[in-house]
Amino acid sequence: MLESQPRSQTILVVGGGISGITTAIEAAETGYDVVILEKTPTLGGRVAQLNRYFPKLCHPTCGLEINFQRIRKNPQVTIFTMSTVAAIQGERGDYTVTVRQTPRYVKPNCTACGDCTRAVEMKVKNPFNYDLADMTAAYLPHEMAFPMRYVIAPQLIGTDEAEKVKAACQYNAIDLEEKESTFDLHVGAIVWATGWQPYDAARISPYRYAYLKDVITNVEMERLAAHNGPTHGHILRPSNGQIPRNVALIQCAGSRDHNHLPYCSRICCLASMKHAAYLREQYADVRVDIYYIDIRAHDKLEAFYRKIVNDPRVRMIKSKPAEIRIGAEDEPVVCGENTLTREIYSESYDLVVLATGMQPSYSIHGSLINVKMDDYGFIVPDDDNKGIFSAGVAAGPLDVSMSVQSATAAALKAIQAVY
Amino acid sequence: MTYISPLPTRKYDLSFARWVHRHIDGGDRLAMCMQCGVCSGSCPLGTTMDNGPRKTFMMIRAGMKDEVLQSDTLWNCVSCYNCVVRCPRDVPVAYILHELATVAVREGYAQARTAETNKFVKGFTWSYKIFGRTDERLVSLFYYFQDGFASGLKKLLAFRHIALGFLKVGRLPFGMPHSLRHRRELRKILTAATKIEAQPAKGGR
Amino acid sequence: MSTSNTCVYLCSGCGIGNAVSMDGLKNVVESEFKKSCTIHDYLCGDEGLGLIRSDIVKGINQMVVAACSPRAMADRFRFNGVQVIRANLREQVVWSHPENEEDTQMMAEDNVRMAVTEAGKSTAPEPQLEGDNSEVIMVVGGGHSGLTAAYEAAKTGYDVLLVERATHLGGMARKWSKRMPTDPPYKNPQPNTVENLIESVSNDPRITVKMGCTVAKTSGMPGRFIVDFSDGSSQTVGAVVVATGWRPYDAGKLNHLGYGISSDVVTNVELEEMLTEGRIARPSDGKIPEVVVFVQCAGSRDRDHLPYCSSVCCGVSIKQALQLREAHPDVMIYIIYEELRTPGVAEEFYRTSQRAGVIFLKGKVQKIDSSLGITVQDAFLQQEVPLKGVEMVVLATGMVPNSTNIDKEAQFLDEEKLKLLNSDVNHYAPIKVAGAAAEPITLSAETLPAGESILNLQYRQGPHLPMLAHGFPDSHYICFPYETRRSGVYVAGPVRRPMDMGEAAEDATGAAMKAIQAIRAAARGIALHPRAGDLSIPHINLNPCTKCRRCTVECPFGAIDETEQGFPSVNATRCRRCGTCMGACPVRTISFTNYTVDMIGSMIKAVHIPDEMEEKPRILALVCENDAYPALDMVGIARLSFSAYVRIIPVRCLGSVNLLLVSDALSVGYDGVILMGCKPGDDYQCHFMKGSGIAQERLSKVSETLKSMALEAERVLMAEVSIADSAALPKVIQSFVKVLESVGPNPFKGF
Amino acid sequence: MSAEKKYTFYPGCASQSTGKHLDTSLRAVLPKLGVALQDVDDWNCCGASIGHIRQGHLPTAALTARNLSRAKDNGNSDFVTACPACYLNSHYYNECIRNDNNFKQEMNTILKSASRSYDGSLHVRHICEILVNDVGLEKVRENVVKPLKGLKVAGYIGCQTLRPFAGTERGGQYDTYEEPQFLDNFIEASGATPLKDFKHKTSCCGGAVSAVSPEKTLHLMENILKEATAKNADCICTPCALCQTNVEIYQDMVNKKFSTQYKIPVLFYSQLWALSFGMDPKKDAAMHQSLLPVNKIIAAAAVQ
Repeated sequence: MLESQPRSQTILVVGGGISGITTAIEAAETGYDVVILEKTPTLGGRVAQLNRYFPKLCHPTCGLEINFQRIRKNPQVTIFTMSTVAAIQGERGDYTVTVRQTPRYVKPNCTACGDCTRAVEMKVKNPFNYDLADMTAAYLPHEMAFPMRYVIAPQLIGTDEAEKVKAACQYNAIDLEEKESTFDLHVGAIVWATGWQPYDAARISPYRYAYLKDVITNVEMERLAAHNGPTHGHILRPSNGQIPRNVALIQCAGSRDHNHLPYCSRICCLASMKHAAYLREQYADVRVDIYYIDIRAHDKLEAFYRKIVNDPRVRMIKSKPAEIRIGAEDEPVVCGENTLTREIYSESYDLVVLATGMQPSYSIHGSLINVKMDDYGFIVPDDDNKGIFSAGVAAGPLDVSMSVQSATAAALKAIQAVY
Repeated sequence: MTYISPLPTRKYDLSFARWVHRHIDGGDRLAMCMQCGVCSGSCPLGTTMDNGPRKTFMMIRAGMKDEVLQSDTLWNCVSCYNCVVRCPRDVPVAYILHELATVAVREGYAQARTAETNKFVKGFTWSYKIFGRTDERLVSLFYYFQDGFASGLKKLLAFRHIALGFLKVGRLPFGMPHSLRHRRELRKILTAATKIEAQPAKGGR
Repeated sequence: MSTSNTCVYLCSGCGIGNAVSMDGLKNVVESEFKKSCTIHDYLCGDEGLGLIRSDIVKGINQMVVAACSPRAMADRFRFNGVQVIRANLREQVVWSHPENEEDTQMMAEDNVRMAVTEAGKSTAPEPQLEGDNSEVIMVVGGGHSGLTAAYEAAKTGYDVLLVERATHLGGMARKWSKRMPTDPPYKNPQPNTVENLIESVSNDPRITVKMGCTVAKTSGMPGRFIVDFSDGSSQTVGAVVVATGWRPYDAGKLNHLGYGISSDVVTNVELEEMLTEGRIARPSDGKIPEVVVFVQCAGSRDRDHLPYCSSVCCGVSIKQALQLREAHPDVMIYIIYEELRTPGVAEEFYRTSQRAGVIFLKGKVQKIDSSLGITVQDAFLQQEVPLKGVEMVVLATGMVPNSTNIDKEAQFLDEEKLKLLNSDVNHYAPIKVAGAAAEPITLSAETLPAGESILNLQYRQGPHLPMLAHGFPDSHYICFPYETRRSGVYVAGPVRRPMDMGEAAEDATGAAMKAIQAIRAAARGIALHPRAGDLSIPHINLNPCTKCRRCTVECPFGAIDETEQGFPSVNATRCRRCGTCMGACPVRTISFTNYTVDMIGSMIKAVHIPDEMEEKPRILALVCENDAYPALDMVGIARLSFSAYVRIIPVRCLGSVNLLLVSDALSVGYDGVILMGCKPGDDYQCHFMKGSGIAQERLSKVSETLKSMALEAERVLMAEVSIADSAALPKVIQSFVKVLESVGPNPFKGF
Repeated sequence: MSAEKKYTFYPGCASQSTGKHLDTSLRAVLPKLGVALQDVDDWNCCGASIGHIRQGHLPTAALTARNLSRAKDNGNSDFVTACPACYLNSHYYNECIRNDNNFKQEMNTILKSASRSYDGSLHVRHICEILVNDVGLEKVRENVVKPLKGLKVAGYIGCQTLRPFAGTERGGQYDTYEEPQFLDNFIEASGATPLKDFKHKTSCCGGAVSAVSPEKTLHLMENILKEATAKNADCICTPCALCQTNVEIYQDMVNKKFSTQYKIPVLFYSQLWALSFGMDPKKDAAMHQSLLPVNKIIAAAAVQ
């Protein structure tokens, strides 16, 4: 509690992924005004891009839908998409936050009818699918997008097609003149829920992610397995669209490695177990090899691990692969030493999935905003700035459940700063 | 030499591991090994080696001094440095193997005495000690004949066309070995270095 | 109940007007329902909304908006004091069916009919506030988690009652000399700050501490739980945090690891006590041990003991090893592990211990004898290695949740309650893996853990918090880890799942947050997650009630108790408004003001059923509004198509579907009924936990009803539909249409 | 043309014998690229990579320390070498001296015995890194008068030119360890065509083990030769004197062991450059020092 009344009782949540949504809705349902800033055009963050969660193998969109329903019903939540924090001034209970909003070129009166999409030819990379497929330059980020509004890609602006798209909208919802804008918010507490980025697999040069089409990352695997992904849920080899017959899942791709991320990203072991389950569900005769250093299946997740390991088509190989070579047919060849048998192996695969780790988004994008971070870029409590908190993976490498715990706790901390 | 590594009396006796930790350049980082296998898996001669670096490191922890110093792993390192750049725990793998080889030589382990690499190295060292530079002709001759004349001749015959080729194109020059002008300076420095090296505590990486 | 003044708005935008005849729809409203009706081509635009607002000023208090899905434009079609009913013409009709076809038009008209009918049967609920609410949070357990929950709740301005069984605070945490690092750079053990926490809590005027005291029984509901204590006192509290913590696994069962065989084999907890005392000595002769071996997973990850991973033991052993090294720099330490688990930033802690010279061996300890002879199968050296000269062995024993009070004997439970409670306890974590082999590990069937219930809830469904595998009263949700089946009661810390002090503190803070939220919701009469904010409450008309007790047994949240006369009695703030009780009631006497069996039945009947000659079958789809309904929306958003013979009614949960509705539908001529709901069973995905499972169970009995009507069993189908099934849904529906075609038209048509 | 930049140059022992042609061709082309080499006066052997087995760590380091100390006398900031092994050793010990005060003191105690000293202020760099970071290939292309059109070249880098320092800050971060591009760019600058996706670009030739126990490493060399031949390379090009020698001299033994017919010349990029610069094939490019026929390569330059 403050010595004096806080000047603003509003809580700002930066980031609209599962953690940010949770902090926001838990605080709002307790009676506080909350503002969510989201960098992309839609809420949902990384989990919206996941096919399923371990260990229940349920769909993240299921929980998101409930959260979106809660937000829809709750007038105390305000959302700004395509918005980031440009500056923060003030102190606990009394912050002025400058928000930078990049143009969506689509006004709030968009009905999501989709006429603009049908009027445009230009294709752009689709970040929701990690660029695995293209999309039109006027697009709905995905079918669960919230808010349900279209977006015009900046590449379209200034082209002839842009006018065509504008004309196609019968509701006059397209504003090609929209410019980047800034505005100020007055808030009493700030929760950073900026989440994570997958570690750039191309930087793990021995694994030749940039050279081998059939070497993909775990987040790309999620898109391949998702019904609304580039392959409509079929896990296929990117090189030729064929069904993979043998697949390697490589743990600690970039994590626990002083050349890359020194910490353990916690989620990758179980995520790979989940990928083994995806594969086995789709292809009865697929062979899955999991290369690992230590399998970290804590608490009752151990049971999920046991189930996967007991599958005779899944092989556990205790080895951090040294290298992925380019095979004779341009297929990935995983090379290394099996540390339990001392066998030096060199195995060709149809598909290799790198279990890349989580890197805090905040550290990557950097900023002029002063928050306290540890050496890895995770945001930690700052004794000098007591109205600023962090939640979810912005605070440390956590799984979804732990992120939600962390986000719920952050909601209380934020309330303490403003009540 | 005034210092010799201790021989552990039982399994997982740390005396040898600790010695390596203190006396080997980079040995302090050996403790960081988490047995992931990247080093052995990266090794061009990984299939040729008996133990490979990873297992060697575990054996050091297990106090298996004799097995480590007799291992052919120390002599099959091609110095490609793949292990060094890839090690997730920043263990200077190749450097440690080189140092262990030095220990094996110094302590008279059989493998070290017979390893071909070591014989070559002997010649190499001999050359730069005498002349300050490596003269590949002399190194080769030294190498070929150190096990005696007969075996030397045999080896020389095997490599003779190579040597002849070099001579022909001028890549093995005739004449006296190149030598330093300030050989005394070099000798003083080497003597001082050897003296400090022999003291138990030393710096380095 | 005020009378409704209803207006119907038809939106022709987003392609609706191009695909169906708006005049036809208007005609339905005006001629069949005699309601005023307005068509607009952009209803959610400023002009359209202005039109609606001017009507509101004129006095309408209820409206039907036939336009897009209720999931869209919710913020725009929200008007204070006006009940809004939505008819989905966009996603589920025109975007998913061919334009200007008769079947599409019929579907749109029926959707309007159903919505207007719904409006006629529904009134907006008003908050029902009864009794005096307490804003006190009761925290059970005065260990690190409980202290944190109490401290954080008090810091937010709430009064706390902290109940601790022992005569001192601090719990297990008090035994801890230091804790694992939670602050950067995460390298070294951190001071244990539990004493500070005890002091803060003891001095906090908002916190009342009861020590040497347990909960004797708890009745009531969120906002007004009435708690009786073992000391004879009683208090009303608003919400409860259970933070009863853990106890070490009984090392007496680990004889094979030498415990009880040699006194120099100790547990990690016993070593911790030595570290706290600052005197490390082996028990047999008091000597400072020179060689110490830690054995990981002592009793954890072991089918004969604890099948789960206790999560913290690797970190604890590392911490203890570092402390031993600090105290005695020459001590040799070996940690024998199978998988080293230092997740997240704890990896740095692992590196610290390596740097300090702790030796890690991967292998399995088979046996430890009385002279501390240990043989390890070293996995990396591929040989069996005898460890000699070991002077002390530390067993890293795992965590057992204090989900009951084992000091007291379990109270007697009747068989029905036992069955209800045991049905929650899965013998293994509820996970099915596609393609994986059958689980070869057989475990004895789990039952409730021994000991008395912590809260001794005076609930119809028994005294315990529902538990998942291994006695953890955890949540089954990934997205909503605090949501359990006992509203207003939140479990925090290691009783929930094995966790370290850092995570437990965060968990306790989160639980305090939820407890505060529950208190506020109770005061406003609104529902908690997932129907947060809902004001509707089940009303039970006791006149027709047959005391069959189905509602009291089936309620997933144990919200309905029984009066002494055996009548059901709803505890309003326990209720999550899923309607499972409504679905259970054989005499349809349970209803909400805006959701009743009669309302759905009337909607079913509002649909025009073409006669047999038209060869247009009608299929009733009762779909879960949380998952299947959005999936159907996404069929439209993706511009896929499904059969136009289907008439869709969203339901709060399949658990709320009364089987009488199915026979009603068939008796008015629907050819088939499809129920779309979430995955039931062990790894359920139902937001009301048991709703879809109960629906499945009820449906297993529907064939008898069909038989009595001389109808084929194939006419009713329950489809498991997840929110991600939009691509598969059209096929599911189509194959059902095929089945019905082969069965032939319903003979009840036209009756 | 901009002013020349002066670099202190450490030739290394191989420059006097088996790697003479690298030294000759570099000394021919570098002045044209604005690189002026000033040799370390009275340099000694660096101890090379495995040289310390007999002597141990400090004496080996001391060898480099003496070279560095003498190099300092030249007054330039950079100590440059073209030999990967020399680079590895010299760079490594120079960094040790720079970063570890104790070690620096120890080295200076040793150097003092011969009234020398070294403060760690030099930057030990590989000539390839200089060419990438300081010179740039534009400079090379400017000098090409006889592009080696039609010549297919397998760019073979080997190990120590890159590892373990090319990716480090002090190593100049001039390329990646697994898919380096610089040598292909060097080859392309001469007008020749580098093999696309030469997979054995950074494979090991067996290094010093090949020099003494080729029977252990012939398969490594066969891998390289096989791919280069299969892809119709006219020659293999390398920056490393040891790689050059190994892959060149053991072709007979490889052929015997694997029943193959390899006869592919192994050259240095600097030789290709000298040819493409229109310089003398013998005096400047030292083509005559190849043990395998190079007529076709010389002819490629003569086409213009």
